[in-house]
Amino acid sequence: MSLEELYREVILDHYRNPRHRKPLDRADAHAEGVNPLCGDEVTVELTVADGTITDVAAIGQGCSISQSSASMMTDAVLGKRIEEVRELIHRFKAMMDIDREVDLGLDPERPGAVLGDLEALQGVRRYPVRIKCANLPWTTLQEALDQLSDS
Amino acid sequence: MSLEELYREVILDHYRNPRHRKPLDRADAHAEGVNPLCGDEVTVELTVADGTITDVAAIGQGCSISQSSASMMTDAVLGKRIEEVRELIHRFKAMMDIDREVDLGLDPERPGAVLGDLEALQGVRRYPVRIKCANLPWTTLQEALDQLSDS
Amino acid sequence: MTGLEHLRADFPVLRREIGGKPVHFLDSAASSQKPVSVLEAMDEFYRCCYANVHRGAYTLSVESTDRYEAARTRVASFINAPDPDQVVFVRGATSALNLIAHGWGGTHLRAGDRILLTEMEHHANLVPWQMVAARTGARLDFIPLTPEYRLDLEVFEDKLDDDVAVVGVTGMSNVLGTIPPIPRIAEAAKGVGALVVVDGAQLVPHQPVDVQSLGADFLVFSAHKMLGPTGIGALWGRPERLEEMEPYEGGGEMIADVQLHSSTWAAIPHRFEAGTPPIVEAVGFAAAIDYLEKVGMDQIAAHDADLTGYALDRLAQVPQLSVYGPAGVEGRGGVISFTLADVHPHDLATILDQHGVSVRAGHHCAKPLMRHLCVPATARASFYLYNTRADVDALVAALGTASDLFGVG
Amino acid sequence: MTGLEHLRADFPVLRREIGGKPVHFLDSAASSQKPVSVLEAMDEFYRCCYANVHRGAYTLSVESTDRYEAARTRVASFINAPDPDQVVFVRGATSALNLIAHGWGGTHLRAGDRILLTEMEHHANLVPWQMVAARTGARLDFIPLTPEYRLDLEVFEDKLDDDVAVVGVTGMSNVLGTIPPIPRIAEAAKGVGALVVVDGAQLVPHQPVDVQSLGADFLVFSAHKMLGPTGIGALWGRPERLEEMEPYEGGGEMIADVQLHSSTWAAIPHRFEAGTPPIVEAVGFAAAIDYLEKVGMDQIAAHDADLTGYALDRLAQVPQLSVYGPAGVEGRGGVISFTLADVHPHDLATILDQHGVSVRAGHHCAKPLMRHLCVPATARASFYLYNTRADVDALVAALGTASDLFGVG
Ligand SMILES: Cc1ncc(COP(=O)(O)O)c(C=O)c1O
Ligand SMILES: Cc1ncc(COP(=O)(O)O)c(C=O)c1O
Repeated sequence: MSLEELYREVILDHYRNPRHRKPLDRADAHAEGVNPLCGDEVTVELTVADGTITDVAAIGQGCSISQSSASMMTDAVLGKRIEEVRELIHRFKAMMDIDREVDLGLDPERPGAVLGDLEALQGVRRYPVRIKCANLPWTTLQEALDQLSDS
Repeated sequence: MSLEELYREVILDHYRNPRHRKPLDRADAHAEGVNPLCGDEVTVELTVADGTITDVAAIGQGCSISQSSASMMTDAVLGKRIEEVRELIHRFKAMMDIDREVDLGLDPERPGAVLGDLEALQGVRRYPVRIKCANLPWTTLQEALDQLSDS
Repeated sequence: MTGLEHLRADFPVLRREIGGKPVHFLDSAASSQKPVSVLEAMDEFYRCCYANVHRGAYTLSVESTDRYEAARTRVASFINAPDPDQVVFVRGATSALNLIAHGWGGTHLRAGDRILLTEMEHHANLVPWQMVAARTGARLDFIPLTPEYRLDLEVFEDKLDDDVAVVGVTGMSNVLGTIPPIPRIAEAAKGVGALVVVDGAQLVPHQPVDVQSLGADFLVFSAHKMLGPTGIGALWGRPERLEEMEPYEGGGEMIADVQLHSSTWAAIPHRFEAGTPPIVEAVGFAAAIDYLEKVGMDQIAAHDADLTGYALDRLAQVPQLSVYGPAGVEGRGGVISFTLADVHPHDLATILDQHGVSVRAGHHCAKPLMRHLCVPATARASFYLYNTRADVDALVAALGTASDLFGVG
Repeated sequence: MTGLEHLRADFPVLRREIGGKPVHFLDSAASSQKPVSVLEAMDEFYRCCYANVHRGAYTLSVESTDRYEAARTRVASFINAPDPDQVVFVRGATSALNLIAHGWGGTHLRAGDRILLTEMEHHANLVPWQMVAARTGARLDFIPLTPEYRLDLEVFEDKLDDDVAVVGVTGMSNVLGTIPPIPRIAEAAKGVGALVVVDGAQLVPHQPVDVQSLGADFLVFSAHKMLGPTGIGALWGRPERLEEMEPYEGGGEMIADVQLHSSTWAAIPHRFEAGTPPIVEAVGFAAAIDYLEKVGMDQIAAHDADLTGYALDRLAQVPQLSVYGPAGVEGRGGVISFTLADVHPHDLATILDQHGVSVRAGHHCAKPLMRHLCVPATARASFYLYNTRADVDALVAALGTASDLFGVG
């Protein structure tokens, strides 16, 4: 597998032009994630109304994989219901699980099934040490969601 | 070399019937030696008059080599002048030094040259790990002598 | 006879001759020999894919990290720990006990607290507690032995009260062979809220151990006593106890963030693994566990018991020989301490060595126990899976020479 | 070109291919590869004469002890220490620095004392001091860097006053390659009576070091960065400083006597070596030093300088590449940290790895330095005696691909 498949255009685009990178004025949840081994950092902020993500921000620094993953994630979750987002997290992590033969679940009938741009990160599966990078924003998002349900 | 040469009669005799094992009523010098690895212990006490060892005791516990060496040592130093004793320590340690071809110095003309019973400990040279046992009383004696010269 | 003799071929040292006689290695309690599979695992790892762990994004470092973490998983499964992250790699049992004494005890012990140990602890499970007691004002107290060389559990239960903050006990005495009933001790200790620390240096190599039923909070052991390399050991801890423990060493790998004036710690277990860990030793440790499990820990325990029983019987026939340890093989491992008349153990060891028989002589890092036994030292023979009755026979024969030389009997 | 290429055959890992390309191992600053002679020394030792040390009167144990102590002598002679007893075997540089910080600092530092470190210290020479500062009330202070990435010695001399109790400095930065003038620093520090601790983890493997002229009180280093095994390192100390240091770990081997409630310590160095030491690792360490000395430390330093100069020249031609470290090879070792445009170092490492080029990416356990450099991470290439200009060429070529992929330049 070639490096071109890892570093797809869309990844570099999200890396260089991250979406939703501005801190929210008012956030209902705020979680910080760090990968101590490589130093990558992602902060996730959410506002929620009626069980739906109405605004999101991901601010961080790190490699193209963690930062593009964060950026794509914001695109993917904005406007989704929390259950859908949880399902999305689950699917994304499944996609990154090298021990699993994944059904990428691209069935557009299922809520949260469409990974969209995120599929570009599939190439990361071949670079096990980078999987943590791709997962970091998602783990942080999960923490943010857990805060919502705690409160 | 056979074990019989290590465990000569005279060694076992000194081990079982140690000489000068009674603490002195009045000692001019007192030193304690211990081999932390095997736990052997020897305490040496001296009384001195006019530069001559007038009484000596070696009290201890440990293997036949350390304890017979201590006992033979007391026989060898009693009544000797301090310089002679220092010479004897030197000769004994030389005998135990496996890196040296020793002239055992059995020339009876030289003061302190005759090692006497102590020669029985020659066999120890072949058991390097036991050399420390044989040397322990002598190192302790040296410390006792050093106390005398310090004061 | 338990039919493990074919294993001897896996241990190159056992082909050694000493003074023209085949070696009878009876000092596995100090450190075991290593099978070829362990040596090859380490050698091959250095040759194929060595690099430092955790810090690299390149292939060799990833492979190295994977092998290192796989070893952690292997150690965890060996003691049935539910999660590999409950296993901390350390230099050995001694380091692990220091980490617990200083890292947990140093922050949790208060003046007046009592640290309850046993009279048969190895210095490794005594001296660190003395050090932390001196620092915190806690006091040491000891569970005595019965005349049968077992822990006096009645006195133990008497001594247990709310002041007891730590109960530290060996899983198997390295001098007496005594195996105390850990689950029972742990349960009683839990009753007063004490931390239960088990020194498994002798137990884990010789018996199946399941931390989920042991009852301990911490269990420590060294690889080199269980067919593995020097330089590594393991500390298992209950997650909530590991959380309570402060790191003992600072440095790389153990931090989450470092500012100039302060730092935050990484997650467990890395928090306790400052600096470059014993990477290749972990690989060797895992290979040793593979070997042990292939043979089977139950098999090994049975083999130890068989040899111990045989040896106790044969030694009982040697005139003027005294054994220090429980009679019979019940609740006792394959460690036999003895003295022969007035022959000093150090002399015994030299004489036996001339017959190819390797036994240890000394205080076995258990000076308080030696004082209790009223001997300055003992000789000690200890068994492992590669020993046979022929080794015991050689021991008994060599003791005969010692008796002759010293005119005993 | 310094003609060491024939040595490559001694390092099996270098025959590895990664992704179909020969490996270009450029991460020796994290850990070096090992020559066959080191692996064979350890393997042979395990096979012929392994046993635990110091405690046995039998042949195997005596041989083992002799080899272990001979390794100490070997390490001592390598750094020209006048007496092997000035060398303590430890798990690695990190452990050694913790021993010094806790064992010396813990008993000698008072509230108000200052511990003067540098802004480029590895976490190993920072976090232990933070820990001991928190315990004793001492404060940390830092010697800054000049814009040329060297220690600012003027500020250092300004900061030196009677409150400075410890000066801790790296012998060579593992990020910048900077080699501070230790003798000059040590002399100034001695002037105010400060303890001088030198972290030699990077220096000792790459340059001849003579403790009799270095001026330090303590020098630490790890075997695994100098062709030796994991699991061992050394602490050298001046005798009077070693005497002042309290043992950090308690256990077997390190005691003179143990009573139930207190203990007395053994002589130095054993006092600092609790428990079973890394015995076989010591034998490997000695074999590594044999290898280094056969090549010659001057030769190795010259080889490093040659490669570093070549690499600095070639990297200067890569568009948008920044190097963090002194210009030129004067007072600088074979460690080159760099970034390429906005390509994250972690991405760089992955891309280079696909070309067989192993470099490290990250904070290199020097987070405060990263903050000072205003980068979250760098990529780092580091050289050792087995590297060649071909490795540098491969690095530069792979950087070209990275530039293409990321559209740099
Ligand atoms: C300058 C420096 N000091 C200390 C260390 C720590 O060495 P170790 O991880 O072997 O304990 C390292 C290596 O990572 C280093 O580069
Ligand atoms: C019961 C017991 N505890 C602790 C230790 C210490 O183990 P290590 O020397 O490997 O740290 C030993 C071994 O000597 C032992 O027998």
